[in-house]
Amino acid sequence: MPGNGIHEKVMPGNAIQQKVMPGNAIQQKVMLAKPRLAREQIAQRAALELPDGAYVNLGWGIPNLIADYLPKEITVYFHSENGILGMGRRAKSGEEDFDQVDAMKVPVTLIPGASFFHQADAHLMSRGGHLDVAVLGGFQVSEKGDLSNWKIPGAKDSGGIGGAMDIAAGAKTLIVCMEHTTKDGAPKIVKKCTYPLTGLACVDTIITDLAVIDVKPEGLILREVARGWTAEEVQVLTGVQLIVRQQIPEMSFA
Amino acid sequence: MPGNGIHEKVMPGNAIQQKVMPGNAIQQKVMLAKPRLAREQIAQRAALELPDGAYVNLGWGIPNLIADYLPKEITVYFHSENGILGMGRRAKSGEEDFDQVDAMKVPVTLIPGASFFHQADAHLMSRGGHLDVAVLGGFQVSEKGDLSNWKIPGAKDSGGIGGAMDIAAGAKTLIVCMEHTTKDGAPKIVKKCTYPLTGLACVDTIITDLAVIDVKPEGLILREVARGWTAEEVQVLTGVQLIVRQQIPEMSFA
Amino acid sequence: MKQKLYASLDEAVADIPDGAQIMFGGFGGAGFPNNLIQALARKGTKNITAVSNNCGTREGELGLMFKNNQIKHVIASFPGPHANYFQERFAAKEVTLELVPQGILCERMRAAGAGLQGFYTTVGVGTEVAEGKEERLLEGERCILELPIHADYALIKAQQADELGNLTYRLAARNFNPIMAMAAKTTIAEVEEIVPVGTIDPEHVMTPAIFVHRIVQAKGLRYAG
Amino acid sequence: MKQKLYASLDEAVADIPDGAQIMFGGFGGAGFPNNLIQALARKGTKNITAVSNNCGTREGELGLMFKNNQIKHVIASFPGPHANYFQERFAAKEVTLELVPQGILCERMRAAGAGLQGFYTTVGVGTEVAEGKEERLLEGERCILELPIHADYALIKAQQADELGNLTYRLAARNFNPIMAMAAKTTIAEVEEIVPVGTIDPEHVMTPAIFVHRIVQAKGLRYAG
Repeated sequence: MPGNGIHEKVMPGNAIQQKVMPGNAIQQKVMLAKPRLAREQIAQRAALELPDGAYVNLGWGIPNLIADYLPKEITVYFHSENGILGMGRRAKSGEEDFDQVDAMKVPVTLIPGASFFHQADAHLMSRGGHLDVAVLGGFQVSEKGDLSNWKIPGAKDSGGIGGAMDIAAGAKTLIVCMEHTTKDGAPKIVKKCTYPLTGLACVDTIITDLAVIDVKPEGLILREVARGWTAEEVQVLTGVQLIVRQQIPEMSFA
Repeated sequence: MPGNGIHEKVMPGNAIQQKVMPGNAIQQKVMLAKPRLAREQIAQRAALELPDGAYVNLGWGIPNLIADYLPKEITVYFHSENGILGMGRRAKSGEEDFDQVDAMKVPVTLIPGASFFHQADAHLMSRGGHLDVAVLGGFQVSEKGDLSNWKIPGAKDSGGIGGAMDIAAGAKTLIVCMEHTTKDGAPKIVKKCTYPLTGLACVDTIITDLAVIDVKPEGLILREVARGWTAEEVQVLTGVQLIVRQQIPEMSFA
Repeated sequence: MKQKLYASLDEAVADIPDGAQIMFGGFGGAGFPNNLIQALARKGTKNITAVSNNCGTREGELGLMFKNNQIKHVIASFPGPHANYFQERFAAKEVTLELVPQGILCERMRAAGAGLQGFYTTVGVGTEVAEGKEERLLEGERCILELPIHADYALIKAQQADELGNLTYRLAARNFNPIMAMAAKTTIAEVEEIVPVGTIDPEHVMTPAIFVHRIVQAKGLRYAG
Repeated sequence: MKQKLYASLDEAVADIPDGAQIMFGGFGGAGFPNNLIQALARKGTKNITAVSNNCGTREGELGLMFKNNQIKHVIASFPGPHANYFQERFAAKEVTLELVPQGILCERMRAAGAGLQGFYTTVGVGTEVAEGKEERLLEGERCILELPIHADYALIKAQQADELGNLTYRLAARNFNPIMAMAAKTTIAEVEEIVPVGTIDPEHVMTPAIFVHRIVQAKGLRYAG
């Protein structure tokens, strides 16, 4: 909640260029040493955001782990931008069919009621608002919900966009799963993205190794924090002022 | 050929409004009484324009008769804008399936190698330049190859466009089959269409009950005339000066 | 999980409000959602904006909607030679019409389904269809700008559905149905047959379940012209 | 009648000239025309503008084309983590790249196939992709104008072909292939199997014969990454 003492700890706008903030350097160092959630736990938490019966696209990285953590009582239809709806688990050794791969080139199985279609129809589903939820990885998310997730500034290689921009433009709900800070400790939740953008005002929820945060018109709302972390500590590692409306519960995994 | 005496017989621009031309009223009367080709013969002549292996769309009216007159030695793949490629003959009594109809709602058969697809793909074929030949009916064709074929001016009903505009925009070769004049004797080949337009500069060849005429950048080139007719006589009933480059042969049917 | 299967035609259309924009599948007598149309007539929804290739065949297909004066505006390509109820209302100015080239009708609906905000085409340039539309040169050609056609509902007809909503269509009864299924907020499919999940070969699904929100089996009127 | 069936891969690509714009199907290792690519390597066509989702996987897929320096410009969405031959040439400025969002790559090719001259999309607005493109508001949204991508040739991979050119694809090996088949002037399909005309159910044809100009059976390289 504004006025709860968190204000002073907000990191200024461009956190990338000034990786260690003078004002709270000590406090930040402490934070960086504390244990955080594993990538698998981020995925596990994100799995809980998927409603029963939802059509869902999972991007590269952490999101791709989510399928392993779906609650047993729900059915979710996974979409792959190469033209599959209804992907099941990854194929086991010996049952792989390399004509049946996901967007990461991994052989997958199908669930009953799956379908194949060409790639234009696959992206039509993403862009046209037919996916209930998409989960992407992220390099940065801004306080307006802008997303950067496809290219590291200054990288020498070409980068690659893939289906992320179509998904960012069209999914009904977009969740970003990522680490809360870079390896150097710089916040990945920032005032304004400094990495090349994927889409504007597209992110609805951010799930990190420290917190669950919702992007709302009024700002970034802290919904949950990881076990052992306080809202104030999460704020120190966040480049934007978080709105704290209540006693913040611990991130749940079931 | 310019200067061959045909010039004087050219009907002025707007032939619709002045149905009987003062200058050649008598001559025109004679012409109008002469026997012309039947609709079936127009279709029969048009059938010869279809190359072996061509993908072809036939419109309403005279074009729809063409399939009955295909030379036996060639195979043509008929396209229907409701999503069929490879239509065969009309279904006989007793073999009709009303889920397998052409664009005129007539039950049809298929030839081996036919395919079904949705209507967006069907029109994609028309508009995207994939059809080798389309044959449409016409109310008017201008000397630039503009076509009017969907609405009669002043008609009280709504009119209807159907697939004609997509075809006019996209077919590699567009043939129009129509009577050479209206029932009142007014030319349907005109300087400028006065009926609502279907497409601009889209017609390649006009086949009528009197002649075969090619639309070229330099003008309308008379290619053949019906038995019993001369180039001069056809010119009298045409609203545009025809280019006559040679001794004009009789319209052939085989 | 949300159940897509509806027990009756009437339940499937029960929430369609007055003023809704509704797409109706079908072409040339094939693939019309005739049974849903009859349910919508029973329901009595008024002031509909209809999107349909034709405007009915006598009392059949959309004819019933015009006879009952349920439609105030129609976006169509080829009202048709036997659309007498439509033509009467049109002549009486009780219904307005936007006439669209057939392929452009498909593309405008597809654009809505595909999350595209408009496209340029040479189709209709210089004709009545171009009136009031932006024209420009692109790739050396005169083009006009066409905008998406969205809908609140699509009423479509399919052959088979599984309970998830995967659809197949029979022969040329496919026509507009898969396009409309993609373009509407809520797609309601009447089907000949409901089959167990897994029955339809994944390679042969014609409309994937993601586009289908309600399914109802209808053994009644297949052809209604 | 023009015969579509070619006796060899080499004959199927024999006329592809230097400077051609060529689409290459395939995604994630599946549905790549690997055998046609090898034929094109043997032929040695240079200065190709390639349109492809990725830029090869080591020597596999398009990798061979980059290794041989046959491509001068590529329009791609996701060059890929193992496109080392491409990345080397790209770093050396021997090849230029236009990076396109994957769905927009599909739509731009489809627009070419569909005879549309451009479309508006919200995808990429405010990003590098929008640089140099016209932006406007449509339906209340910021959109950019995207133009069609045409090609002289499409090299695609299918499962079955009949001798007329009707195609089916296997599982997710469909991907970009049907879209590219529609977009190119000349579409060349390498297929696993050639079946008699009439074998493929008309309802299950995935690419109708009208889009396919050359067919060649290739029993060689199915996966090449």
